[in-house]
Amino acid sequence: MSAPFVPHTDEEIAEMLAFLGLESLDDLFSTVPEAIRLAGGLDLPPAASEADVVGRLSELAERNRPAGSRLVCFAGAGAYDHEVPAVVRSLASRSEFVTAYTPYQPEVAQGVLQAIFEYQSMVARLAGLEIANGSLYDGAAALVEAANLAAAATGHQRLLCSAGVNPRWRQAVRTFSAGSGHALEVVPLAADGTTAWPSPEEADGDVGAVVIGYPNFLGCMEDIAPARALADATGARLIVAFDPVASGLLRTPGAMGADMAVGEGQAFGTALSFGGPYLGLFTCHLSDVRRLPGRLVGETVDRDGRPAYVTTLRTREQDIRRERASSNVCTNQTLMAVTAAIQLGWLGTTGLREVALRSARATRYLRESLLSLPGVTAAASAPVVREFAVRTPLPATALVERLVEDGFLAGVPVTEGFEGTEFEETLLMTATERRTKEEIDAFAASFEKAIHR
Amino acid sequence: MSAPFVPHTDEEIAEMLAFLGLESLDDLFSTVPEAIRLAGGLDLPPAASEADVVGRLSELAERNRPAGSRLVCFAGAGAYDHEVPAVVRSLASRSEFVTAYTPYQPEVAQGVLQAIFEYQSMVARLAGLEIANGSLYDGAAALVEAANLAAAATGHQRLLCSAGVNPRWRQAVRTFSAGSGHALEVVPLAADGTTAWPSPEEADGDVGAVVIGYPNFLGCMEDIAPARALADATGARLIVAFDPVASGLLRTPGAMGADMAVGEGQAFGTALSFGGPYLGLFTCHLSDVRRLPGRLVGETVDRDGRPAYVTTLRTREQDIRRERASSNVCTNQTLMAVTAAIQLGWLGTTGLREVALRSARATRYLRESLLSLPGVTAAASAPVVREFAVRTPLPATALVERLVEDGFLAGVPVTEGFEGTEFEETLLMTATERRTKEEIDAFAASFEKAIHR
Amino acid sequence: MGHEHEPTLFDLSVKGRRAASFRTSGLPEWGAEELVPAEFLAPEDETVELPEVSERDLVAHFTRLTHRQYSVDLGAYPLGSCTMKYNPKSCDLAASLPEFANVHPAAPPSCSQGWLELLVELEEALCEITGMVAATLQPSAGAAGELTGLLLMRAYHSAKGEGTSRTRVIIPNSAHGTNPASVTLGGYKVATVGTNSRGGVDLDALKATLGPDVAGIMLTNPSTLGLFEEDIVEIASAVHDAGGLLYYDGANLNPILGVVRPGDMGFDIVHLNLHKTFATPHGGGGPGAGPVAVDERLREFLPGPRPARLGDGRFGWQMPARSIGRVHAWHGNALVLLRAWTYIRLNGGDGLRSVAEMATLNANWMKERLRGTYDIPYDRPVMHECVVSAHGLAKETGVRALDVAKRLLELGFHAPTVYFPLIVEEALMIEPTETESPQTLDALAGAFLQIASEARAGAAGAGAAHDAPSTTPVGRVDEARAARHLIATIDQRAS
Amino acid sequence: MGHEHEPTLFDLSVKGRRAASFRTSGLPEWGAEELVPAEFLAPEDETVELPEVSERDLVAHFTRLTHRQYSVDLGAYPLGSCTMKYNPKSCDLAASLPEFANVHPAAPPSCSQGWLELLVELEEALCEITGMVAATLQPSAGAAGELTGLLLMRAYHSAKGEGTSRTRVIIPNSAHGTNPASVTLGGYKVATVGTNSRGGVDLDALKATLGPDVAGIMLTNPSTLGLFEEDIVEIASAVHDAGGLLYYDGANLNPILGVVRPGDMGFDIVHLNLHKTFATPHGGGGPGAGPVAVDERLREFLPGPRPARLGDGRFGWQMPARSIGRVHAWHGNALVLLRAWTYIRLNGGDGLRSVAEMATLNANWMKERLRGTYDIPYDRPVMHECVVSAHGLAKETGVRALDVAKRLLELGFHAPTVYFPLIVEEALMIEPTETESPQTLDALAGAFLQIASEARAGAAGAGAAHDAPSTTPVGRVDEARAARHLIATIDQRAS
Ligand SMILES: Cc1ncc(COP(=O)(O)O)c(C=O)c1O
Ligand SMILES: Cc1ncc(COP(=O)(O)O)c(C=O)c1O
Repeated sequence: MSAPFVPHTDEEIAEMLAFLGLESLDDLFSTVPEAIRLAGGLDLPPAASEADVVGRLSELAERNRPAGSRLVCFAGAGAYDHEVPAVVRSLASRSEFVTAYTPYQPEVAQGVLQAIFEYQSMVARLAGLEIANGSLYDGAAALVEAANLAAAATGHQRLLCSAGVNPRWRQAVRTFSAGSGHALEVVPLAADGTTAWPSPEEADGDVGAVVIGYPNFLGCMEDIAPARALADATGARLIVAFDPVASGLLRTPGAMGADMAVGEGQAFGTALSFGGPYLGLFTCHLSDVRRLPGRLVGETVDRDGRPAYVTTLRTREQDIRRERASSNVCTNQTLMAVTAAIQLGWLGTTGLREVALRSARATRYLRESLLSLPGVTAAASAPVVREFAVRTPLPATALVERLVEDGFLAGVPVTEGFEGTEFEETLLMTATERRTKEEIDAFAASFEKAIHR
Repeated sequence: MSAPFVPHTDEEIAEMLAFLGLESLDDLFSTVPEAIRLAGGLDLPPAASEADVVGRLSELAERNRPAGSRLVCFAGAGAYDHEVPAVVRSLASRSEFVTAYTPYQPEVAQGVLQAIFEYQSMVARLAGLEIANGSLYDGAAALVEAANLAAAATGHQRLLCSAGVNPRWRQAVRTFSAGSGHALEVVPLAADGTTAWPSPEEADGDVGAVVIGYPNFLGCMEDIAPARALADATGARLIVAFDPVASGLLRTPGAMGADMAVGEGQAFGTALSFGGPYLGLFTCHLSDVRRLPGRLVGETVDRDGRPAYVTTLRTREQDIRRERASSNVCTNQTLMAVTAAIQLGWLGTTGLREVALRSARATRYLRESLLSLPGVTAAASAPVVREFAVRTPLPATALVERLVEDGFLAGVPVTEGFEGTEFEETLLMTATERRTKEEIDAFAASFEKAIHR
Repeated sequence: MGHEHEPTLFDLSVKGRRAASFRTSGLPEWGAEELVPAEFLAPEDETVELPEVSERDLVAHFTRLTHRQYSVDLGAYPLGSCTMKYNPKSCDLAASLPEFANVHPAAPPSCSQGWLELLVELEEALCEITGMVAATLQPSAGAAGELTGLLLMRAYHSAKGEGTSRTRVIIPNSAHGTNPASVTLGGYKVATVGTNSRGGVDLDALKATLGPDVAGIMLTNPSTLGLFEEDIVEIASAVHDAGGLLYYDGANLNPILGVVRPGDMGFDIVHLNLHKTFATPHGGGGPGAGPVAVDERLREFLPGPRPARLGDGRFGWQMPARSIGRVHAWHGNALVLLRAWTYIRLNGGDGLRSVAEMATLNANWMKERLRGTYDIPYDRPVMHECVVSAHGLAKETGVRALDVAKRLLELGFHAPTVYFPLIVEEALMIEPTETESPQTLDALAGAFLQIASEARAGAAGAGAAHDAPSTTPVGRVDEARAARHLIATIDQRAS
Repeated sequence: MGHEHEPTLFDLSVKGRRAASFRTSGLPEWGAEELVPAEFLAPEDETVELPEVSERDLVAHFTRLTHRQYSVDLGAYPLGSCTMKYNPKSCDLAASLPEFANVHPAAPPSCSQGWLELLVELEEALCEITGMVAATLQPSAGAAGELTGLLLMRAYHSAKGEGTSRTRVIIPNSAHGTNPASVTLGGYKVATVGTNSRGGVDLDALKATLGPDVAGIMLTNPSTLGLFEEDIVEIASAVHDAGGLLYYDGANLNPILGVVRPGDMGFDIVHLNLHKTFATPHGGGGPGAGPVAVDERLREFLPGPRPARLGDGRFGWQMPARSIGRVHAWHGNALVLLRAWTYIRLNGGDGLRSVAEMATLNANWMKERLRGTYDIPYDRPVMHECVVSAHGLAKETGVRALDVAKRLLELGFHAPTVYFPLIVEEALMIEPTETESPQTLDALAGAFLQIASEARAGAAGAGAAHDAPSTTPVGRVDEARAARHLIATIDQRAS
């Protein structure tokens, strides 16, 4: 049991060493200088059986409170409790999808390649743009890559980013700007919750990208036209950080004028997963395809003329272009992309619309229920569809803790990235198609008690 | 949503009806006499979504108490809480195994056929006999079929069955005897828990089968020699109802002289499952193969000489032999057989031995712990290995209920089939390799409290 | 992808390799000799040798085997009489819930209230669907249900003092093989009745056969020809008049769900194949479940113990007054029953009716598409399946039903059932089921037509069928050799 | 089995068909116009059209796709640099536990104590394995780890006032493509150093390159040639002397687990590919996880918030004093991290050492088996992988590395990595990993040898390689055409 996944028996090891002319396993490491070899082995717990490890995991599991009937979830903020049917889990967990590598040998990777092709096709439609890549790490990474593409394409490093863009994504852009040299300028929100864009004159000069959330982090529906105008005036690309579920109801980013649309695809078949692995959606116009980050699958034929799929425009990528590559991404989130393709296939046109519609209804009902409580007010006045923030008599962080006791995950406190703004410590909430009237009514009752306790 | 698994759209239905020259769907049923057609539809709940049905199942689930860390299982009696590793569950749930039919077309069923061939090979070894079939419904069904084979082969319908054979299986034999005309005579147990076989003279005449449990239902290790001698003297087949897990330690039924060995294979990879689907193991000598009930897979070649598998000796079976078939079995428990093959492959020679050994150790420790409690005595004095019965100050049925409150499934009360015997309301208990010292110690403490409450 | 054949797990075995590991128990490590009396302990040379492989090789082996296996999840499976419909994944989810899957069958009712309630609900739903009053869920498959039903028939007659006088059970010559086999095991003699020109039971012959020695009749309706028995009402009264009971083989229930109920046709005993009609997956040959539902007269004889409502929302076990006894070691194939419960809830009453309609629509459509190319022996509207014949084709071209089947495998479909029912020469029994779309049907029909037209086009086409299948994991398998040189275990291979 | 090709889900779509269903909510059924301001609501002609299929067709489609896909679970996958070892199923089980999988990432720490403890334990284990003091678990893959590491390097130098003066990062010419790409994204210039005749970093060239403008060096050790960098101690002190930091690309950590630690070699920053060394499955191209571990000097710059022990058994989030900020929207690829934690617990310290030993043993054995048939450009004992060359073979027979790869696919194996590292002509980079048995290795080596000997036997053999693969779902794919006529979506196909 010292190495549960190593098949070699002692005799086999002895034979193999003999074949190599070695006396011991240590001899395998003759090229490692003596001085730095690890003496005494790793200070880690000894090997444990599956049963023991699962036992330990169960102990840890008891200290988590997952979303479910005992902790009804009204939290969103980029991670949503949508329906994932058994069929999607069952197909996405097929080991051919799970245990394959990146499809470097297309002849034996048509399964993954075709699934990615289908994913790209669906995501491009969700965004209303011509091209989607084969996935990026998450929504934040997609935004970072979009900013890089915009800067490279325009030659301008200034990024004007609405404060309504997911603050964690904004922070990722900021983090990576330290290397890329982009200058990130966050454009604040007005009291109504929509971006207070500068006029083109105020913007003053060349800009690489204008970035807007659609809907924005606080759930507010923002008119994209001013951002588009600003981009046009400053020579920038317009990047729309969109909610792909909302595409079941809303006009797509592409239809609204986006040059690039990025988003988080977790809602399509991936569990909440404590934040990862998720799925970065990246879409752009065909004209930008040669700067596209990450993998792209194309349809072609095999030698006999049969339809076949293959990763294409490979010369963009790091393994070929190396230091001149526009992106360093190699491993991406293919399994989540395959999962999304399956989930989107499960949904179909009407299912997608229904998820969006049912979520919007539940959110509206939740919002009306809460706003009818004394002391609860809307944090922003702009129209909302999928998510909204409220101001309550006590800070959101404390309120969330209280409601956990009653079996509700009330929402996500607006903190990181909103420090010092009027939205700080408001509570961001959502209700997906999985929420029922009964749950919302019970929650509203608990909510009322909690704020007045 | 009125028919979730029917793909036809309304337009398609209309087209198909038109092609058939029909006006409505009702016309499809023109051959069904009007008088008996169902008016008003089925009185069943309307169609429900997966989410709703799973919701209802969750409610029901809360009213069950499964074996696990909150209900530590010491119950056996033919259904055991053995380790089922993730790898076995994952392979056995591959949809090619799950959603195939009986392998009637061997060219596209090599997966299932080969797995059954491997299963047969392993089970034959476990039994120490040459032939194993491709599975029967459960241990009880296997015993019924063995009795039928014995009667057909010997021409005698008298069955001498030890009272130590699983009483539920005995009852199944009795139930089916009403049709087959077998005369089942149950041979009682002596006070030590082993069978009080009649002498050949007492047995008086021709017998079709002698049936013994190895170990028997109360866990007692019975000497097989007297049963063998009785069979020889009466012209009977000796059927051994064996515990296949014990074959990791014990001499096999074949080695002990069995003509046929039958058993329950649930222990190999199948969950407790509230009693089914389980796995009937059926083994016999090669000389009986032409009377073998159920499917048998054989190795052969395809037209190009490549190794291939196919169901064989088909002329025994009901679809060909019809009223002269010795068994009516058609659908069996293939998926459980495939599961067992995977689990036995996971165990290997040493793993099987370890399961048997570890279970025997845990059982011994459990037994000693309980027998050291005042008021607890062994129900039988014969040696035990895997299971044992105790007599306690209160009836087993009541004791089990009390201990459930403390989080233990204490065992199985000896009731059905032991009415009026000294073993009635003793408690049959076992501890598998999954039980720890800690669990047993805690259980013994609760046990002591429960019997003296 | 590339592998010519897959070695057995034994071939992959290397002594000393292992995959298994166990929980740390903290228990005393007694040796085998301390635990097992010497006379029972296996000496070293009697050790049971199992394959010894790594977890990695175990996975690779069985995963590769799945790539050598066709299944419903891979495509159409129009195997007549088997109802190979799509098996919803929600039902897999249901069967994997630990609160159901990990309940010990002997746990006291306080630990299994959810299970008991579910089983009772299932029984009630099956009774509603069949028009019966009570059901046992114990039988593990259709054949087990048949035998159970015959024992119920016997118990009924015995209770009336006619146990010994009624010795025969009538079955039509189109019946599935399990029917006559079950009749024999039920202690009865088989009396066969023929099929009339319309594919139904020959009513005159039946009446001639009926008498005081007849215990009952077993019928499949729709029959194995896919035809609804037009004279069922007359048949029922004739049998009842003769003091016999009617047994319904429910393997073909799919196309009458919500349309007509066995009870309303006059049947007294009904078995259901949950693994057919109610979509519980077939598992490569099982597990199934074959509940038996009965009318009021037979209720008291049902196997037991039975799950029952005890009032005030509690559930428990009850033994029917004159039960024939148990027919299963425990309570039946519970996880299969759970899947069927789930399937019924997902569909609802209306959904089940749609199932019947679409199954019937698909089968009739298929029959009409094959008309003119294959023979139609009993040319009437069909229910869930159609039986066509390759008789003409074989005479013209030498391409027989078996060749058609094998060539279909090559074209990416599973074959239909062939050479059954026995009363049709060169039978091809096609059951598309309701879950196949018109597009799939069209492709399947296209394949049938292609094979025939290739064969009729000349020797090359016929040869293609004779040589088929070539794109499958193995080519046509030598079945005769398997029976002649029996190798049913690895040890027989070695010897 | 039979299907020539698989249509796309769009091709299978039929308007009006559906699979999805939802929970009954009881909520008011407001219409879209009541919920969405008119200017945002998609008009009908802008509806996003997705494929409309039944659950049955969805299942058949994706199941058939899996039969067109090779994977570790199907067999050996000796793809160099990728460490395609077996992914234990226990880890799948762990990642499927709802108490982990269903936790919202913004849930308060009171709801995620189990998660936090596990993440802290994983961080501690990774530090022990690498010889570092702290780690961030946020990066989603190796490349993300690299860039994070370079930003840490930058933060460190900036804090010392050398942020603008240190502008170059050195990488060897054998490096993986992500390294130079990451260097650029980190705002540095790439300075390439060559490889010496023994396959190591050219130490003299390195020393010549070092200077006050050098921020650090990125090294993979063992290198992409599978060779341990003999001069690592000298390299480390030279770089440190020049004020630079050493970055360890941990993609090749597998063969040094428990043998030697990057920290003890002198590295300051280490990323790990959990999807390589720690067996988290690759998912057809991800998800991965690329934690970055650092020494004391860099700890305060780590991304945050970070999971931390708060004392008395409680856990929470902490932000490092001078954090570079977050590099992931949440906390990293948590379920991947959970799998790695499980893998480490299953193996234990000793087990990980065995992993290293057997990975190394297998690679050396493979190299020796191929000796004489393929060229060995840098002929030294290797670690986890060996790079051989088809240069000689190509010259003699015209069979190139690519042909060898394609022919291997036909023989039932995945191909090795080809044409990488770039410094070896006709490179075949073979990484068997420790989970392949001697029997599998033998078969794999046999296939390599067979291909070469067929090629050398004459034109037919070479032709077989050129024409390969023929037994795969598709034959050799026209990659050039894909790039020339880009069809990356179904809509592009139509247009
Ligand atoms: C008409 C008919 N009756 C009975 C049966 C037997 O059912 P089972 O296989 O479940 O025993 C079948 C199975 O194929 C059948 O088709
Ligand atoms: C040596 C080396 N470094 C870095 C990477 C990049 O890792 P990832 O694909 O996880 O981004 C790889 C991946 O193949 C690699 O082999």
